[in-house]
Amino acid sequence: MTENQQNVLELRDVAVHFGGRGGLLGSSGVVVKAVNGVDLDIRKAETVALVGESGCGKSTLSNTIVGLQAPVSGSVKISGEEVVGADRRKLNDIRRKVQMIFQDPALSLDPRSTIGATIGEPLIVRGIVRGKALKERVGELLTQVGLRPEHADRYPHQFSGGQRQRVVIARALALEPDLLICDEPVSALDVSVRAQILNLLVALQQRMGVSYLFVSHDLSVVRHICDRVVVMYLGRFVEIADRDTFFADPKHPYTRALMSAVPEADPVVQRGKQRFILQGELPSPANIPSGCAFHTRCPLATEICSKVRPELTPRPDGARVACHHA
Amino acid sequence: MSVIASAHAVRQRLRRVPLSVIVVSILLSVIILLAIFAPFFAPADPNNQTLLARLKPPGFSYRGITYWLGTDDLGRDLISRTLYGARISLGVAVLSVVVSTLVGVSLGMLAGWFRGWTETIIMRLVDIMMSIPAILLAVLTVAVLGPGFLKLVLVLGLTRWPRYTRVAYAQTLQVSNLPFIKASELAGAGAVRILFHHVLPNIAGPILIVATAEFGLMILMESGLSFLGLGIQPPSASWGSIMSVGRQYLERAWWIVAVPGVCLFLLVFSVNVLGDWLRDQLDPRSRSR
Amino acid sequence: QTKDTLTIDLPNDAATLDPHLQWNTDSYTVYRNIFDNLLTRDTSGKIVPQIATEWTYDNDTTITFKIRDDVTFQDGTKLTAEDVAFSIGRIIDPALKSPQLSQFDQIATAEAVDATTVKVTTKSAYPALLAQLVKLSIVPKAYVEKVGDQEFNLNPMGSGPYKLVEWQKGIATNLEAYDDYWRGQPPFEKVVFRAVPDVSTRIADLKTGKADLVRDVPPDQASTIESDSNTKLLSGETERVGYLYINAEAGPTKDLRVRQAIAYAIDKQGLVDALLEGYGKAVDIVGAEPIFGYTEEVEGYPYDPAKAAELVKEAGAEGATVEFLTSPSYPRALVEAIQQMVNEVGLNVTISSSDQATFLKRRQGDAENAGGMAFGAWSCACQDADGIIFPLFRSGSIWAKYKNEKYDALVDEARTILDEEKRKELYKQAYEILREDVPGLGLYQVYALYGAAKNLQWEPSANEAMFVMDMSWQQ
Amino acid sequence: MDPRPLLSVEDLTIEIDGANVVDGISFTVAPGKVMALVGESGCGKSLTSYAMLGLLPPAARRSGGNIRLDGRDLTALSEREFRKARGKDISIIFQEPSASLDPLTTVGAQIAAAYRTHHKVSRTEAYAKARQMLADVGIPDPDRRLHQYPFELSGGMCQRIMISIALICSPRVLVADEPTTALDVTIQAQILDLMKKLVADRGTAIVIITHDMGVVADIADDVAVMYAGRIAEVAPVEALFEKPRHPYTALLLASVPKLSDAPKADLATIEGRVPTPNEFGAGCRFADRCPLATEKCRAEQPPLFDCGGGHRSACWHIDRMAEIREIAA
Amino acid sequence: MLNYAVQRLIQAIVAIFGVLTIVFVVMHLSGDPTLLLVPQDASAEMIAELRHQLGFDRPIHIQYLDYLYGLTQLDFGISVVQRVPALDIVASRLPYTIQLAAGALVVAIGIGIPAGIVMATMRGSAIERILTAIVVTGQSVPTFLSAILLIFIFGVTLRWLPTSGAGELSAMILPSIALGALSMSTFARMTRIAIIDELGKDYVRAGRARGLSLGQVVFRHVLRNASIPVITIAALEIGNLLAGAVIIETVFAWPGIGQLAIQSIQSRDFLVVQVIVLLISFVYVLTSVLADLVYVVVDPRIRLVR
Ligand SMILES: Nc1ncnc2c1ncn2[C@@H]1O[C@H](COP(=O)(O)OP(=O)(O)OP(=O)(O)O)[C@@H](O)[C@H]1O
Ligand SMILES: Nc1ncnc2c1ncn2[C@@H]1O[C@H](COP(=O)(O)OP(=O)(O)OP(=O)(O)O)[C@@H](O)[C@H]1O
Ligand SMILES: [Mg+2]
Ligand SMILES: [Mg+2]
Repeated sequence: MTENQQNVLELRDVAVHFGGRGGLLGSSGVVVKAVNGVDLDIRKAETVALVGESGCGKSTLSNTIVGLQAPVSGSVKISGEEVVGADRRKLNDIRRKVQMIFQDPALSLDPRSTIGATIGEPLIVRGIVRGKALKERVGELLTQVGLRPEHADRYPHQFSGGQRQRVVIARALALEPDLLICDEPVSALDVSVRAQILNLLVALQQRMGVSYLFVSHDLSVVRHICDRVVVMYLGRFVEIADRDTFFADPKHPYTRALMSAVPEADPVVQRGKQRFILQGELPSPANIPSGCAFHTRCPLATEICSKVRPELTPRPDGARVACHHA
Repeated sequence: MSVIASAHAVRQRLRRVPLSVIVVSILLSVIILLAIFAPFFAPADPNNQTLLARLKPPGFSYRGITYWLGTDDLGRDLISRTLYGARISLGVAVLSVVVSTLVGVSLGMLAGWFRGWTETIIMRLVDIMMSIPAILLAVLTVAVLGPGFLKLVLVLGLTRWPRYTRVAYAQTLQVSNLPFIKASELAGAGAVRILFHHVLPNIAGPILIVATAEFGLMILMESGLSFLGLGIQPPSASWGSIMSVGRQYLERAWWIVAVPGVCLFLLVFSVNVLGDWLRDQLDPRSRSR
Repeated sequence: QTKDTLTIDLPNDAATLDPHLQWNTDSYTVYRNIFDNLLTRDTSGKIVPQIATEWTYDNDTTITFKIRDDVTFQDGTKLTAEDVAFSIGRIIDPALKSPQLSQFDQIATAEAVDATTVKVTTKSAYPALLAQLVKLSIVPKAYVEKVGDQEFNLNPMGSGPYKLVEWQKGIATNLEAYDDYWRGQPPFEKVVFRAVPDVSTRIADLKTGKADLVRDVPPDQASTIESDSNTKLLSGETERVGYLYINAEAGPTKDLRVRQAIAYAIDKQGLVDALLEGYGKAVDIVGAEPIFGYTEEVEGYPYDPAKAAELVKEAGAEGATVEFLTSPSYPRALVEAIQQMVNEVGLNVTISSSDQATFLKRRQGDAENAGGMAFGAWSCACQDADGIIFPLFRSGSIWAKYKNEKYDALVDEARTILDEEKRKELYKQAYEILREDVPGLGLYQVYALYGAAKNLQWEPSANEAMFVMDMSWQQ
Repeated sequence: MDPRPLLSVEDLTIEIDGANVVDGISFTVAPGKVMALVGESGCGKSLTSYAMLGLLPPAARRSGGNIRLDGRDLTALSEREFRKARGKDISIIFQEPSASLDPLTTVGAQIAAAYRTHHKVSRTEAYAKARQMLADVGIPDPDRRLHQYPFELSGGMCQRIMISIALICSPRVLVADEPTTALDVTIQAQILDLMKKLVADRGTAIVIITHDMGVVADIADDVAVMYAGRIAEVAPVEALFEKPRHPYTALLLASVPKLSDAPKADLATIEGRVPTPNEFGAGCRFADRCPLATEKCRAEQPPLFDCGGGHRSACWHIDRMAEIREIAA
Repeated sequence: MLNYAVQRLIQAIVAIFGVLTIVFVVMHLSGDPTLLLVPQDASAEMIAELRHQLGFDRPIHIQYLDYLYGLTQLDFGISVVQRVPALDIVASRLPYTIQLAAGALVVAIGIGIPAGIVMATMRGSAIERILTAIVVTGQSVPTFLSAILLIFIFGVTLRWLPTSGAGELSAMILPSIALGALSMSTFARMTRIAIIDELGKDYVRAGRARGLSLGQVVFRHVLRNASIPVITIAALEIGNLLAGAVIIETVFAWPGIGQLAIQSIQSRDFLVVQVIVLLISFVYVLTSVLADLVYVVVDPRIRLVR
């Protein structure tokens, strides 16, 4: 966290909406506000975790960062270069610096391509290496993620889930990106395999200095791997804090609920825990409650919460929280 | 170990192939081989007429030639005609399926990938084509293009493509949302590469199923056109044209329809059984793991 | 056990029942039972009176008809010379857009002199006039003028033996006897003409008694009709001739030797025996016996494949591709058989089968694109050589892909004189030229085959007309 | 253990294509208790649950063992009799709640139909019962919900509906095959609480299948750890977490990140992968991956040794567990 | 809902207009009817004269605009062959076509769907094999052959049913079977596939888990879910049955649209063909709207938005 480090990612007031803008024959007219004005910086070799319930906009934000989804407003800069509004050529250049790992390794690999072809694809289409060199590079990448070069000729179905996720990581690393967006990279994996992948991600960061935006809802994983935590609720950030601060002293009521809901893998701790179970469910992002979006489920909610939307405000310990009552 | 394991897997998979599928595949191969090597198997020139030996029953001999499956209304050997007819029927069916697949799938993928205007135009065109009955369109087009093998293929191909477009379109929509396609995009692959390297192989299954269903239909369409006198040009014959001649002689010479009829049944049967099996294979639920 | 309804299966329904519009076989088969004609032919083919009782040539271009005075239309009004003159005038009026106009365009005027006399003038001497007038139906002037052309087509009314009860377009036409018919009580109470396009279905209808008479039975099917105890086969020699057109103006057949080779190559008798099962008679000229101008003096080409092959070789046309145009309307087997026969003498005949409209477009278009050969079965329903060889071979006619000035002169003359002996001689000479030049080759006289219920009595005529008036149940 | 278990699975063996995918597993559940079945993907947990309901897929066959419910051998029942038992004596809920409901029928109709399958009552009575059930599983505004379709409800809501359907005939055993895997953590907490409450109120015995050690720690009384179709270890939950007696369990627990771990430190992992059924050898199926493995492990299949206190483990080297804890740490 | 109606209307207009244009162009490229109308001995001038009178010598775009103008006046033109308004000709055939299509649909659905259900639920049984053979037969016998076989067996030999025509109800049976056979196969296959698809879904297992038998699950839940793909083909098949019956109608002398269509094409009776094509594409649009509405009834998830 030295001062002069450049940010690999800068998000400024990013908003992503779905639907609504259709013309004459447009769709239903309902606007889904998946992401609503978020700001975030990620430094080099930093891991930032993004947590939140299903449907709160985590994947949408991830897709926006890599340029798979256009925001309606705001700016996304990767290593200083603007993604929003970039043309195809430019976007392709920028994408060398940011890659993505998806949740389900089974769906992230083309079942009809050998993994060698899959890993080599970014190198081929960008004309970086060819022929024998390509083969070597693919072998290298496979070794890097703990597979063997001779695996290059196999098809995804010949691998286990954990191995497939390694292949996905190898492909993401092929272009030596500065930033890896990991959209729930381990939640589809078995417990024992999960550990392997987490170890791998940590090792790669230490070796290559790559930064991660790590999307997850498993707080124990988050605590293990990240430097900073961002909590998202209905398209907005409600709490941003360094890991230690975050886990020692969660401030937003939603964060606290989340923490108490995640079961600890220890019956003594788990059963002794003070439970704080949220009632109700996540409102639809097509119909976000007024004021603080969390007020419908918040045990601390008062009148002001339904009227005024709280801004992210810094706290003495460095955390920033969006709550009237925290 | 991996070699052993894969050999084992192959054996396992083969063991799971039902007997009917094996029988049917052999049957199909035999029909295809007979068609390809018709000149070797055919006992006589399929176009050689012997007017004095017309409409003779199976086993009839005339001037030292035995017509094992009888003769048609011009005294031509029915086995030979059926064998050569197989070439035409299969040829028309295969080629027209290929043509309609090429056209239909390309358009379907384009519509599904680019969406927007491309999608609107292509899919409305599909609607339009689908609402003109295929046989009428075929008759009209034959009238314009004229008859002949290649034109027939073209006509059938150009009237049937919308079916493939629909499937390819729906499948492309589905596949293009999968993470591996997004990953390719992130890798920097262009539309053409993604469509041909990633989308096409992954939508091939459902398209193959449509193609097997269409295959039999193409043979029927060709015979329908033959019946209307717009099919293959005489003296060449397809199974359809042999049957459409033979139907006049149901009472006098049943064998003329029976021989190609049985062949057609076996062919369509085989293709259907294979198609259904293929479908079940491609269904992820029926695959273990 | 005789029924009072006669059911006839035709390949198609009448396209129009207005007799002045259509001249296709199915239409006139139906409407000629509703209307009377000015003249008609007897079974031997001779032109005999019908509405006209007698006629005299005032000069080469004027002819006067005497009209019967005992004929009434089906609404009871009397048929007069007015109606006859109106009928002629109507068909030659361009406003009607009658496709038949060309058959009558030699007529200049027709006028009623008095109630029973009509005078017709032609533009020039026109020997075929009477033959053409056989095709003219007499329509009621008052009625047509009252209801208009369109309504008249839907609800026609004439003076014939049957009147229209119901026309289910495209399905069936139901007729009912006109009891006051001048030639006597019609033989059946009701007559139904059904449209049954498929010949196998027509035969099935006949066998099950759904139909009493069916038309267009192919020779191949004759035996199944004969062998059935409920049905019988009626066959009639017709004026129709099966012929082969050979393009004398383009392609390999432009060479006379090639055309002659084709003539030598074809085994007409073989075709008649095998494919027509004997229902036909080989001919040497493009014309059949019942026509005026038919001659046996012109020698035909014998079947001589060796000679044919030699001619092909001489012409250097071995393996030359000759396109054989055809359409589903022509017998496929015959076409294929001819193809093989011609191929055997060294030519390479390819069949191009397209639908009738396209076939006509090519066959009648310019010579370059009109194919090398085509089969045809020609009848002018006028029993006159003029109706055959003039349109087929006279240069300038749409069918002709042949030009011979001498020939043109002969047929031109023959159609403008009335002297029968002289005309016969001219046609004989014309046929000699055709034999020499082979722009076409007569193959056989067509026999019309009908399937009929066992107890139906009827004698088919040479012009293939189906007058219900001539039919009856056998007692 | 409880002298009179409500449900006992004895030596259950399930065969697919000639391989014993589930191989002689046994466990018991007492009334009002929660038994957790844990293990990696593909180890045979779901097959076991299907077998308990007599609903094995066509490819699978129970080739040995039996399942007793209150002493009655379910495997001996005819299909007809088994049908009567399903839903009434033993029920099941699945991982994907929304896929387990007929999308075209209102949830009320589905719950009522479930009741009417086993009780001869009028439609109105069944609906009343359904309404009551919805209230029991904590669905607000049950009257409105009764007339909604599954797609109108969230995943957590659907799972509650599934639980209503499973419990409406008051079965004595509820099998839950990964009931919360598809749900959000906040919703998962709600559902787990609901299940705990049901156990307490109705005395239903629950077999919960999961691979989430946190869920196990939260809800289970006893745990059976499965590995490659066999039971590796069975124990009361505290005992298992505190002192695992099988190397696999120990390593599994060690691979879950814990509070005590240093951040970004290496987690314990288990090298290799689970063997597929056709790779099963004669010995311990974990032998290939086990740091303690010896010749004996590879050659001979260990029985379930009783370690006292209801703790049983299928390992030849129970005495060397300290080594494992060393490795895991 | 309104949005849906507007969309459908625009789509329908586009589709029908497109069909009209395509058919118009193709028809006119294939020649005009003059040659077929004139007597065989007509001279070239006479033909040209008649062509001029009928207006076929005008440039195609003029004819097209002329035709479109007529349409805007709801004037579908007068058949040049029959000299009767084209609309009347088609209208007079419509009842027969509807009868036959309905008959065929009864055969297709009445046999096809139960057969598909049985084939899906009794996989591997002897009954399934027999049904498969029947279904394949339906798919592999050309209609011109099956039609004449039916006529020979049931008409000529057994004398049970009329051989042709459209008079009595019994005359409908054979053509309905002949026409329905192919659709029957399609329905059977689609139903089988749809049901097998559904049988693999979790709710089937869930249904059995609460004590229903497989049969009960199929009848209570699976059929309804499987009906959606079947409705889709049903909509497509209706359009096909209307004009797909060309050969059947010809063989059975059934005076429907199919027979009329082929005859009109062959005689280049343009205006009649246009009316037929217009009618069929209209029916096509109508059935697909109908199908949409049925989806909404069957499946509460589907809303009329697109
Ligand atoms: N293409 C789209 N069109 C319309 N709405 C969308 C689209 N993609 C996502 N949404 C909606 O946007 C909201 C945010 O979705 P997103 O996938 O970003 O959530 P998430 O936080 O990643 O959830 P999960 O944890 O389930 O992956 C959801 O309500 C979703 O339904
Ligand atoms: N229908 C089937 N046909 C063939 N094999 C099957 C079938 N169902 C399950 N299997 C195999 O049986 C084994 C056990 O499967 P099961 O579904 O019980 O695993 P699981 O423990 O429930 O896994 P998960 O945690 O992924 O749900 C697996 O190897 C699986 O491939
Ligand atoms: Mg997501
Ligand atoms: Mg499972």
